[in-house]
Amino acid sequence: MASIELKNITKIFRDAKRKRDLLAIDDVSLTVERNQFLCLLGSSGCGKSTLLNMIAGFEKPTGGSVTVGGKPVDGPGADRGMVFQQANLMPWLPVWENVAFHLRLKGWRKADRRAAAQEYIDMVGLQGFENHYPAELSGGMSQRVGIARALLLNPQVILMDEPFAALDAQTKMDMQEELVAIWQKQRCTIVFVTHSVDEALVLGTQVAVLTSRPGRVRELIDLDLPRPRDITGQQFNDHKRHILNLIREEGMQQRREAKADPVPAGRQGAAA
Amino acid sequence: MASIELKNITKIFRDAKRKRDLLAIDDVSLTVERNQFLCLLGSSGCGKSTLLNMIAGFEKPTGGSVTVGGKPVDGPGADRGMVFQQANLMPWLPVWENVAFHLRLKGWRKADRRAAAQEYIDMVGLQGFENHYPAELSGGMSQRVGIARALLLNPQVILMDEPFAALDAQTKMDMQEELVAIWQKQRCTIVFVTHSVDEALVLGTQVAVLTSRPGRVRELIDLDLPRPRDITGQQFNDHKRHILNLIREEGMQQRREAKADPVPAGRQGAAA
Amino acid sequence: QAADMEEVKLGFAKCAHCLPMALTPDLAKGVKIEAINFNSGNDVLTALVSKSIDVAQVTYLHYITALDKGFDVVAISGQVNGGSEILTAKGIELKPDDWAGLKALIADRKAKGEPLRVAASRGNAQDIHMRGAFLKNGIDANKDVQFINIPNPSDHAAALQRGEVDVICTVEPFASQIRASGAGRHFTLPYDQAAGNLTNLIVTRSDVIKEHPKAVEATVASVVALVDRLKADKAAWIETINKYTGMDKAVAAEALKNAAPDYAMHKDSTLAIAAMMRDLKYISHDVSAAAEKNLDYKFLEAVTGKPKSDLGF
Amino acid sequence: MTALWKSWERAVVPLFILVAWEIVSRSGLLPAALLPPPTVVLHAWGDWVFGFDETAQGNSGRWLADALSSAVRVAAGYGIAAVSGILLGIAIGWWRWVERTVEPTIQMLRPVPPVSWIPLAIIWFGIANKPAIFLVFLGAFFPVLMNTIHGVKTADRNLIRAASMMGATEQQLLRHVVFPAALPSIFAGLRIGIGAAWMLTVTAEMVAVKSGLGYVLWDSYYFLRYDLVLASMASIGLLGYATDGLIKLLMSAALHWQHGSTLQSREG
Amino acid sequence: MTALWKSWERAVVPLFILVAWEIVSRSGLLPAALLPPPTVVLHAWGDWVFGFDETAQGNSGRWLADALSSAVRVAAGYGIAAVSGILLGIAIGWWRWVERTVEPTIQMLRPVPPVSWIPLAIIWFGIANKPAIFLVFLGAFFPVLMNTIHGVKTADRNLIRAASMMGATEQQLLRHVVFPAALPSIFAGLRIGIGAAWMLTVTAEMVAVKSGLGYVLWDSYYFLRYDLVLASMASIGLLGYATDGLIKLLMSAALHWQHGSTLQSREG
Ligand SMILES: Nc1ncnc2c1ncn2[C@@H]1O[C@H](COP(=O)(O)OP(=O)(O)OP(=O)(O)O)[C@@H](O)[C@H]1O
Ligand SMILES: Nc1ncnc2c1ncn2[C@@H]1O[C@H](COP(=O)(O)OP(=O)(O)OP(=O)(O)O)[C@@H](O)[C@H]1O
Ligand SMILES: [Mg+2]
Ligand SMILES: [Mg+2]
Repeated sequence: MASIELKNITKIFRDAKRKRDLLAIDDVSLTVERNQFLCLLGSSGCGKSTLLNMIAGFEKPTGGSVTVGGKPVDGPGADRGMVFQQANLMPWLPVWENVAFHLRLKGWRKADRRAAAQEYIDMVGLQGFENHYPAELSGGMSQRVGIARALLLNPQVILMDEPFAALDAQTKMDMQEELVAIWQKQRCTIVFVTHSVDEALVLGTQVAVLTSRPGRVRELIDLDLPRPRDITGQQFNDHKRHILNLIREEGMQQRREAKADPVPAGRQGAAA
Repeated sequence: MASIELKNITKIFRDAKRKRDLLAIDDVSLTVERNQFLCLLGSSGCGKSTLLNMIAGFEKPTGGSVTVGGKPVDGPGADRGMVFQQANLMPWLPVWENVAFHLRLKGWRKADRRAAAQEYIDMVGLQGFENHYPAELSGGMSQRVGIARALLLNPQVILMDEPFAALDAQTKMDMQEELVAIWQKQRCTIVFVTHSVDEALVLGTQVAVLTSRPGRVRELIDLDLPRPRDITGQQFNDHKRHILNLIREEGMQQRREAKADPVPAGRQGAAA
Repeated sequence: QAADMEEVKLGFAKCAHCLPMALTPDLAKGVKIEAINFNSGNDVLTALVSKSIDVAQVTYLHYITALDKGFDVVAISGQVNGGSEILTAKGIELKPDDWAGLKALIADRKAKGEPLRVAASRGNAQDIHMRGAFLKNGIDANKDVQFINIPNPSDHAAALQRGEVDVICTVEPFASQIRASGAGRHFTLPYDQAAGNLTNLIVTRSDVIKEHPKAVEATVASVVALVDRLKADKAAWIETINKYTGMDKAVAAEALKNAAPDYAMHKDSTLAIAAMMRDLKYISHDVSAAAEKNLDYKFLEAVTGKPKSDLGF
Repeated sequence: MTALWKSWERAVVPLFILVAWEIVSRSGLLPAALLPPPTVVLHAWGDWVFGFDETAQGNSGRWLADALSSAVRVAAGYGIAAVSGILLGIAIGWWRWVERTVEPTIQMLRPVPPVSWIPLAIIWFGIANKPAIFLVFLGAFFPVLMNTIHGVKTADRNLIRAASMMGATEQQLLRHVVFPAALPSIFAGLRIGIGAAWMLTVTAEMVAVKSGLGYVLWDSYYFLRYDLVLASMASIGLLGYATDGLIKLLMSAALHWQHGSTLQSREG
Repeated sequence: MTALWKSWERAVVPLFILVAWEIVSRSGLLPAALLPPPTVVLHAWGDWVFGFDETAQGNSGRWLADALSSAVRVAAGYGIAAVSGILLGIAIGWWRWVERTVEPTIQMLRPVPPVSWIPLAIIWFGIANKPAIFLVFLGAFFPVLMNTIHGVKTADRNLIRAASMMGATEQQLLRHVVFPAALPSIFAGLRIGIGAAWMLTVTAEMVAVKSGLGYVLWDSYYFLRYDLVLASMASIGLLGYATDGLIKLLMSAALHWQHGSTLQSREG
């Protein structure tokens, strides 16, 4: 039984500033089995977040269909937990209230919320920070709160959008280990977006390499490396070399196109 | 003749919020020869930027001395170009004015500034974007403007503070190649701060691995790998494994200390 | 029995002549008067026509203006007249009442291209008195001089002091104060014209008269009592001015020399004012019929026992 | 030692101004009645507050009553403005159709200075407190409204996404996300609003109220009591400062989670 | 079709209000003179502007002159406030010693509502234009000043570092970095200031000036010409709106580099 199924997804955005249509996703079909860990690997602006948003229900595909657990997606819902590119914590709530936000919406009483949150706070290793506010947390800590918040929904599917991109190398390594441990324990399906080849190879059971705009699946790679994965090992570096070559080809092609049309990508601009 | 010399540098910050002193740099001595490319590798908050700022003259060491080209540093100056962690472009000036900002300060006329800027704009591959404003540029482009601006000073020393941290994998690769090319052409001394092991190994002629707070030099590694460097190659991965082990040891030690004192680092907090 | 007495809200403005209205609550018999102090007569009138108050002390000019706008106002009593004085600034060498000298000066200044600057608060009784007196003496306030409007009489002293105006027609007690401080000198009392020295008037609305005739009559009675008292006993009046304004008692006493307590309502002068205001384009209709009709003497007659021919009709 | 000097240092210039003022006005350059020296002002103010020697005449000892009446007017008008401005602002910022129907009218009324409503305020609301409250309302309403709209419109879309990912309904979004997210901006509006509120109380008390600091100001002006004019100005400034401080206190309590995250929170 | 409807849709509520007003005031609930219907107001306004039938009496045909006098006062006071507010604001924001010496006085004066300076303005500056200009100045000065200080203090330290890396002197830093960096905040202050400027012109024209839209407002109130009162309110609103638009235009020209980078720049 397939947990997530994307069928012939296309997505066209209206570029209001330049008054033209922008093809962001072009005919993507993907199936993610239950308990799999799929990494979507692609460069900036290739449509990774868009794809994830369509699974989450924040965006509707222009064409094609998305089903999760057999049911078509028609809006955001607590069955799919999402960890965002920025942690997106409510800055006015302390850590534990952020983790238990879902229960607040369901009208639980404070003491119950507090107790329920603690389990997930412990799981991501934030004991002692329950009453800190987001502004007092480091980037890595914020992302862990975001993960705890998604886990508390106890969803079948967790969607993660470059959650570790802003962390330094050491914190990133720690977090990756923790994530794998949680995934192994919770037995859920994860779709993880990243632009780091190392990260995709460290985490995934599958890696989907996407092309630059418009996003297509360039190659779907199954990984059966043993865990914990050795990023300096032979097998790992064979996969890495292969993927880097794919990317380099992509890059060359893109640069040829850019010469013809020197307008920077709108999305990259906004991030500057 | 040594181009940059740090002798027994210590730096103590006053933590105003918690009313205590914070030892950021503890007895660092480093010598960077002319035309060398030194990478400072360390985790977030270990004092990399502080060290660089002292060379640039933005901060004064609490103890020890900094000399550049034999002369003690006593303030910022155009002999040391700096590329910042964020590109720090003047958002109200177009690309070429940002590049030629130094000449504006020197009172050059517009046409002369424009002409002088063009050379460096070409060097970093931004032809066609001369009249764009920073808000219209992608992160990678902004960093290239920052580099062009530093190069126009024609300094003996270029200081770079995690200039590529915010870029996606592909852009980062391109920029690293360009930087090496420029360095080889300009024959200048570069101090490059990063927290990515791969990046340090791809760029440097030397890598100084720093310890976590307080920052000390854990190990200074000379690299004589051939260029362009193959990040999936044997030699490269031997160095990588060695450095990763250093970092992992550090991490374990730090975690032991964190258990004893669960207050997040102030600087990380601000970045959240 | 105080509980079932009718209540009347009476508004009055701030000037030496108006202030004794504050004494009416004490003089009232058979009615409970709440006396409310306003900054300008204009606010009092607005409060009356918007039915915030029942009886108002205003000027004859307000009465005419309200009629012009079709408001329902009925005059029921006079109060105090006078209070206007024309003063000259320090640099102007004119003897009191030397109209010929003034005319010569005006002609001279006009010829020089810097017309004499004459100030008043536009639309006040003083404005009308001055314009009337000028006209009577062959001076056109619109053409021969430069008219400067200083709405707040408390600014008149400063304007004279600073030499921003040459001649001013102001109201007591500011006139006395200007004289006392030496900022200006007496020129004349501008009462020799059609409007006479008419200043203050007590007005109400016809609906108030219809619904509370007793209260209105009692109010008029208290005004009449007030007027009689003011005529007899200036000391109490001076006391009131001093209490409300903080003015020197000497100034207050001086101010009262130019005050004529008078509960009569002078019909002919009222009509003259209406005509003058129409000439000056202060109003747009001919309201003389209404002005005559809405002078309601019956309360005065009842209170004083005099026929209206003795009360200004 | 240095701390002591630091706090003194701040007082140097104001003190110098006071002394210069005393000297100038005693020198007789201007009539003393028109620019009374600080000591005279203080004397009149003291009598106004404590009523010791009738210098302030009718006002002697009535300061507290005056301050209270003004404060009540400010509180009423400002309260109405704050509540209605926040509610309407959230509605305009959130629902497109509310914006489309209500906003043009708002944009038409906003540039008309509140002071110029005085004539209409009197005929609509009569005398006494109501017109003053209406004017205060007008003055405070627009800053609160505009800032609330701004706050709602610039609320982080991602937080709304995060909440709807957790199954929030529209009403829950407004209450648990949009409102707290707009709060910093709302408070900015409230702070501009309180300044406007005091300004309009002073103006409104020009017409037909029987007490209040503004009333004393205009009354004293009318009868050239410049010592009391200055005392009223200082009183109003003081109360304005105090209420602004109150709102700042409220703000730092409500926005305590912001502490240190922005430079602004340390300023003003 | 839809575009046409969209622009109509915005006009629906204002039109409805106008029609309702016309009906209410013709129905005689309030005396028509106190709430003249829109058509009467329009008629009086028309005569005030074009002088066709003397409905506006002495004011007939004098609108342009009145608007001009008010505009000149606003321009003068606002101009002085803008220049001095920006210069002083930069000095306070940049040099600690200026802040320490000047700021306490500023903080003392700021909460005193500008309106309450009227009595002093008149004794200091006499009648005619000067006191009005002074009041306008007072109203606009503080918003500009406070926003400039805020802008300077929150200017990105990193940009200052970048410039001094390139050898900028202090004066160059102020001119080439701090000022442009503070510009968005300065413009925010300028926009609040222009609203205050109009408000204070109207108030100042209450006392001692001979022409101007505010003068007509108060004079018409004096003679119970509520049609002209409303026409003045509308005129002032219109001019206020226009000058705000002008500043917005200037702002978008000066801050064109911001385009699209923030959500706000698209709003109000
Ligand atoms: N709401 C939108 N309207 C218009 N265009 C959009 C919108 N959202 C995304 N795009 C465009 O679609 C493309 C894909 O965007 P997306 O955010 O999915 O990229 P991404 O792969 O997540 O990039 P990054 O790594 O920078 O997060 C980009 O070119 C972007 O400019
Ligand atoms: N101005 C300052 N005042 C007080 N503490 C400071 C200051 N600047 C830096 N620090 C502290 O000194 C330490 C080192 O900071 P630094 O910015 O040099 O770290 P870094 O290695 O550059 O980190 P990152 O990778 O996050 O940029 C941090 O703990 C930081 O909190
Ligand atoms: Mg993305
Ligand atoms: Mg750093």
